[in-house]
Amino acid sequence: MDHNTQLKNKENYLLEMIDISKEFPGVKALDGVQLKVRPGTVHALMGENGAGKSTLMKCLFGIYHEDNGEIYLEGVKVKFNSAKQALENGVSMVHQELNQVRQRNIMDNIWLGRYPQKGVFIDEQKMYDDTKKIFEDLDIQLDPREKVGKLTVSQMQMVEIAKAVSYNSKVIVMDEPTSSLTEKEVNHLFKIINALKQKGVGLIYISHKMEEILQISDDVTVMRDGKWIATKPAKELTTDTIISLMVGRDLTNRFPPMDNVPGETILKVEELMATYQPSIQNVSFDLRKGEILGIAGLVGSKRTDIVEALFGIRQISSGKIYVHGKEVQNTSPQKAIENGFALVTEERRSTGIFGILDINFNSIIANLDEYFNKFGLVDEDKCKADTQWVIDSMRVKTPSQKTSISSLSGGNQQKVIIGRWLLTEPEILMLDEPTRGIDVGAKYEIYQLMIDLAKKDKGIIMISSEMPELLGVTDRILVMSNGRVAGIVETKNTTQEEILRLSAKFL
Amino acid sequence: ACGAKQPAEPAAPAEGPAANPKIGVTIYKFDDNFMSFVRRAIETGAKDKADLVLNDSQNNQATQNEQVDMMISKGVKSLAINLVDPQAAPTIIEKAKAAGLPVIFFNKEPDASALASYDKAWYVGTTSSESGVMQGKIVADSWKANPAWDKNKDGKIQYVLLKGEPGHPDAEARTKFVIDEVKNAGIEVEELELQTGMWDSVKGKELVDAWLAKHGDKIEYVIANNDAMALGAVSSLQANGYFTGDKFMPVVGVDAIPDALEQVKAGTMVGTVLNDAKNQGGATLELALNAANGKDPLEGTQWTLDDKKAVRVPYVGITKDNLAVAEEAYK
Amino acid sequence: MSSVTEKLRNLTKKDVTTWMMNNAIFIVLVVLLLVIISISPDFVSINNFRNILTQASTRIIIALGVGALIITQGTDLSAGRQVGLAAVISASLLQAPTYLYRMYPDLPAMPIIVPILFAATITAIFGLINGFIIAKLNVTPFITTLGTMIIIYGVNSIYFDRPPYGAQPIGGLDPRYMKFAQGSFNIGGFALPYLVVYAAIVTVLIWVLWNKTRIGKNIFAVGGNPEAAVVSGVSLVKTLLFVYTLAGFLYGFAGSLEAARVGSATNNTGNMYELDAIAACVVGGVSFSGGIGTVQGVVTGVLIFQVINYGLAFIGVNPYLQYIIKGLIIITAVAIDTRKYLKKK
Amino acid sequence: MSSVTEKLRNLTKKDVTTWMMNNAIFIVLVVLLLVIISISPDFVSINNFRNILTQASTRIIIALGVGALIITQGTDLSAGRQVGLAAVISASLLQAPTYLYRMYPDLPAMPIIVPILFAATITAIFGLINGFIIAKLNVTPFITTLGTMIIIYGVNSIYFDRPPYGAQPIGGLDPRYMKFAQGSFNIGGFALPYLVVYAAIVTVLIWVLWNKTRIGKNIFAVGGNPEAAVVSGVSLVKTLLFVYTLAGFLYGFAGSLEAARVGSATNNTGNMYELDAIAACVVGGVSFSGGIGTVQGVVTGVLIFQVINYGLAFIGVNPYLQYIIKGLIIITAVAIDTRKYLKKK
Ligand SMILES: Nc1ncnc2c1ncn2[C@@H]1O[C@H](COP(=O)(O)OP(=O)(O)OP(=O)(O)O)[C@@H](O)[C@H]1O
Ligand SMILES: Nc1ncnc2c1ncn2[C@@H]1O[C@H](COP(=O)(O)OP(=O)(O)OP(=O)(O)O)[C@@H](O)[C@H]1O
Ligand SMILES: OC[C@H]1O[C@@H](O)[C@H](O)[C@@H](O)[C@H]1O
Ligand SMILES: [Mg+2]
Ligand SMILES: [Mg+2]
Repeated sequence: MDHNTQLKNKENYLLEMIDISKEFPGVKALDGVQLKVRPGTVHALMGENGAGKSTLMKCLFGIYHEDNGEIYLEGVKVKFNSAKQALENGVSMVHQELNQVRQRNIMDNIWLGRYPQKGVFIDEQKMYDDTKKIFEDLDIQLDPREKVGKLTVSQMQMVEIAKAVSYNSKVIVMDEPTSSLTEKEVNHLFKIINALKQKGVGLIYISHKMEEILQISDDVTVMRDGKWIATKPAKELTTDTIISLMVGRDLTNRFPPMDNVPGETILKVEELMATYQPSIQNVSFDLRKGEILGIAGLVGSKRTDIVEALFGIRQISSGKIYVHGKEVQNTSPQKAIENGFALVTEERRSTGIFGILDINFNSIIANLDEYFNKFGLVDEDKCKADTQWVIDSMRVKTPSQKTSISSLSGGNQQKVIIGRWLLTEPEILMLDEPTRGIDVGAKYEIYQLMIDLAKKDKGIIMISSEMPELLGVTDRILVMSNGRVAGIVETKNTTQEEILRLSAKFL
Repeated sequence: ACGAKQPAEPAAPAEGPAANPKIGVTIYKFDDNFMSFVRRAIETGAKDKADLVLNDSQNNQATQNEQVDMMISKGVKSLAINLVDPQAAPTIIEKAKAAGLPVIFFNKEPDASALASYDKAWYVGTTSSESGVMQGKIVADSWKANPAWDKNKDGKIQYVLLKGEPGHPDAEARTKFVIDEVKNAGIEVEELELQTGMWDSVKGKELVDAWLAKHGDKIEYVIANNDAMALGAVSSLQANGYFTGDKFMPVVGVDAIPDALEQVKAGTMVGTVLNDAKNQGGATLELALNAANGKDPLEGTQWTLDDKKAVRVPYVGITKDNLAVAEEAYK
Repeated sequence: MSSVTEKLRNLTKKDVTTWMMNNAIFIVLVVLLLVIISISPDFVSINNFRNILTQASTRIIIALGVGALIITQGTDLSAGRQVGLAAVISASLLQAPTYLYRMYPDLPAMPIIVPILFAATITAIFGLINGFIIAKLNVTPFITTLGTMIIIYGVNSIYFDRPPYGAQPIGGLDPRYMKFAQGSFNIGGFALPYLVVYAAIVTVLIWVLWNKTRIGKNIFAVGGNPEAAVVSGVSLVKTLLFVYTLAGFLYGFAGSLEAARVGSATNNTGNMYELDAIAACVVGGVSFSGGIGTVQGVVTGVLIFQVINYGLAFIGVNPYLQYIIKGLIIITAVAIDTRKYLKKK
Repeated sequence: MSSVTEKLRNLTKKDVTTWMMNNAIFIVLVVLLLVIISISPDFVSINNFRNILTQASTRIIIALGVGALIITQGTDLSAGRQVGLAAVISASLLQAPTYLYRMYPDLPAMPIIVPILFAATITAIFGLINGFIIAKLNVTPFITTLGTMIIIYGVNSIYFDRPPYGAQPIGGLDPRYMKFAQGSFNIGGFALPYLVVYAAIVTVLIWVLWNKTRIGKNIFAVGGNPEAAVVSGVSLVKTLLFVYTLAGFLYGFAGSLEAARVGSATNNTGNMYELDAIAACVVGGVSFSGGIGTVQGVVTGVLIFQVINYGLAFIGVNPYLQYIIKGLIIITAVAIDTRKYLKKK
């Protein structure tokens, strides 16, 4: 390093992003943001949904070109024009949205863009061996020849992490790497991160899981509305101070008060059995008016299959569903909706959003019955009003109703989807990992909406992998283990340990 | 009902290129082998005498109708129309009539009643069935002259026939009349196969591949609705060892395109039928030009009209004996 | 007034660019017209204008059928053959009683709407079959309609090519039927062709369908994300069945018009019309990836093609050269139009 | 031995079903053959077998070109016209010196590989242009290749249709050239056509390319998830340019073979071949949504089409009926094949 860069780089930052600005049509996504990462540290990047975290990282990685600002890597000014350049210069990234070629196998994905060759041919053996070795180092038990499409979401995410690590980069960006990981895998990831720190790697870590941030980060940068707010050592911060920096106000409680009162039974499920196994077996439970029922379990315990079966997406071979004591046949989502059900699915991209369509369309689509006059023609005003309700009540950050949903930040997309189902005023609202990728402020709002709905005598089912959330906003928790109900516990009287114990009951 | 001058104007003084009348021409399909020669003959005839507005109807009658509308709008003085679909003549005549324009149909013959319905409509062409008849004559004559071709000695011709596009007037007429003519000559026939090769060499070749595999030397004659398919057949036969030693198969086509003439010369085709492009094109232009200039269509030409207001240019059957006649057509 | 000028003054260059980007395809159409006019000033005539609109009419009807199913991520190679089938059916049932070579010599004259509706019903049934194979048997639209394309051609040919007259173009159409397609309203000396009126009516109806009705929303939902649509309670099967059936009906109507417009029909009528229709849709901004498309776009797409065809022939470009120019224009038009979707980096 | 029988005994019904599902398309082919043979037992002959393989040869080469670009979510409507262009170029440069109606009367005889390579280079350049428009100007493959399809046809027609002989099939080919396509190796009395050998070589090379090389893997990645490919440092542009250029080259080679195989070429040679090629790919399991496809599948797809065409003609089915049967078989084959992708929920 020459004298000049020495001077500029007094504190020996590994990466400096200075005064970065970026505008999209109608949105100033980044406005003079800065980020400075020291080698051998984890730098948490925090902010509400739509604050600009992913955009900032995409500017670093050459996917977007910033309108303004400078980037220094080890004191040298850089400007990557493509991901390829970023990767070649020691920056790798775990993307927020899974970016994998699902039709291909694991090792094809890991070495994509840098296949080892022997002459003109691909050196498959080397690919295999190297993948094996990386997996061993990282303690991942997967066959490199397995097709990626066959993996569970969490396994895919681990593969993505392994891939990012395998570049031996100086800077590794992780944009919500744990959104689909189990506790065990998260701990595993932290071990990997610590090892990387020892090697002097700088990690940029984006997550909405507060507990993680304080556990592993050294520095924290907070952004709000595309602006840099603060950068502080993690030691000096508490969850609450981070939240108030992010939200711009104090948010003392993570969960709103549970003032809903469960009443009589609204939904009764008896011995539900899925046609295509492995899946759910003999699932029985009931749900009361005004009740929030959590579903807990390990990944792969078939929690999702329960709501899919109830919603007519998954075929059932036997079992009965009663709503208000009357048996219903939910053979298709349409029937389920008619019978008062709603489902916020787990995979936003594939089964949630209509990417190219606008917020207005995305808001009203499940509630079409409401928008047609006696001539069968659409009532645009009502559509607009309801969409506005979604935007306002969910605090969706968007320039207008006509914005296509795919240009919203991930968290804001999720809010629109939840809003969509709230519009249908369901009797029974089912949410599958509804707060995945959602910031603390918005989580609070979603919890509040759930409770409000419960107070209107609706029944709510929430699948979640986040223990605090399950314990914080449910009345009872159904624990799944290997496709079967391991038990149903009263939230007030249970503990994390009991739930974990039940989760393992049928393994 | 449009911008064109209603009454046919008195003959324009035919001096200087500026005074050349515009003549609208449509060709049913520009890249049709045969029609490309007709087109050339028209273009040659028009030199210094007329401004041609040439159109490719792309084998679509709707497209052709649209082109006629366009040409009328553009102010042509007469129309020369190579119909895609002969039944569509009344519609074209309606359009011409409304604009007061004379129309010469050529190569594809409209109904006599359609021609009769408009005093300024004429036809230049052949008699569609004639090509089939002439092809039949070649088949019958050659069969009689070569008793050895009756391989199974049953006195019948076991033939396979490559048909053009189904529904195409030429294909239908040729398929029917070639066989009728052979029968008229007192020869018994047996159809081994009849399939459509869509005027296409590749399809012709592949059909004959299959037929040879199926029937082998049971086939005694290959009849094709046009030369392109006949050439495909020859190619297949060659690949199957024909035309070497004493392995032989008679093949006939229609059109007398140069490549076919070469085959006739080489003995790999028995014959073909010349569609006289030069004269069809020449006559079409002469009539259209006269009509455009408000003269009698036949004025100063060698042609005569038959009772259907048609000028008939004869087909000529071509075998080794009269190859020169066909070769002349390409000079 | 002053506010308008003020607004104009406030227009930044960026606004203008954005406006131009969003309306690229209309601009292309205008530029195309200007170029043609500058080469051949007598192109500017009521007559040419009417010709182009009339010629575009049946094509617009077909393209609007195809458009909706492209929006659902579909395609329809059988469109042209369906047009042909309907043309042959209608023509065969509507030959003038005085005509000598009738397919059904003893068929009494019917109200012309009867055979036309009959033909459209037949093609609607073929459309329904397409929809069924796609929605229920999960065969891709490309293969399904490739299959039905050749099947329908076979069926049509068998119907068409039979005794007594064999494969003969079906002509001698009933004058009422001819008038139905070739006639025009006389409005103060201006002749407004019926065909243009039919196309206008169909355009308005389809616009309402796409934009103002429930099925319209469903079509866009299914095209935008089929899985999400199902989860949102939209029936994929019903939507697809509807879209393909309606398309079949429109092809059928267009086919009946086509026969009467041309004055005859053969089993080859309509051949390759699907390619024109699909291309017009795509040029008009309908996206193969589904969920995107407007009626205005489709109509503009058809008009662009028609202006190219008519205009190039009008200025008297050599037909082969016309192909080259036409290809270049199509690519250029779409390349310009595509700018608006390009993600800013 | 006993272990085999044991294994067989252990095969559950499910295993068999799974195996059948995964190999549905080969099973369709076999069933098809069995049906044809049961109708016409003399179908079983070396001759028929050779004919089918020979006829499939050029089509396989074309389909392998198209296949790769469908894997990248592309399509190529210009394929057939490129075949035609190469056929005309090669034929025009390889007419026998003794032939009367030569396009270039004074052209000396060349080593036949020169014009063939020249023709393939020209089509490779057109392929490159396709790739450039798609990758750089972001025009959809459908519109791009629709445009170049008509452009290439126009270019070819202008080249083809000119004095002195006009739009004449280019015949009288050099015997060496004819032999190049029509000849065969004699292996112990069995004639193995050169064409089959060429197709086999191309198949092997393409197999290696798709499965064993970097560019091959990139093709699948770009098709499977373009965004993932880009963020992993794969160049979309380079991959697409390569795929379309290679396709052009293959079409060119096939076109030169086609002219010599048939013995002549016109500007209409190759017309609509793209439809056959695309259909064969899709029947063979290549997916329009990208990222999926195998060389075996493509070859099987072509063979299925060829067996249908040849077989139906061989049994002597009425041509119109052939269309119907062919359409039904295509849809059925794909409907069966699609079962394996259906998610069971
Ligand atoms: N391609 C794009 N086009 C238009 N707007 C965009 C685009 N990408 C991002 N934005 C906008 O930029 C802003 C920042 O988005 P970004 O994805 O960076 O947020 P984030 O902080 O990562 O949020 P989350 O926590 O929800 O992932 C948002 O308002 C978003 O709508
Ligand atoms: N054994 C497996 N093989 C393949 N995919 C699996 C397997 N187990 C789970 N998955 C996939 O992982 C995802 C979640 O699994 P599943 O639905 O079985 O469990 P879950 O407990 O409901 O998960 P979640 O907590 O994420 O809702 C689904 O997409 C499922 O298809
Ligand atoms: O329509 C096309 C056909 O037209 C015929 O008149 C000609 O003889 C055939 O060779 C073929 O060109
Ligand atoms: Mg983000
Ligand atoms: Mg005999």
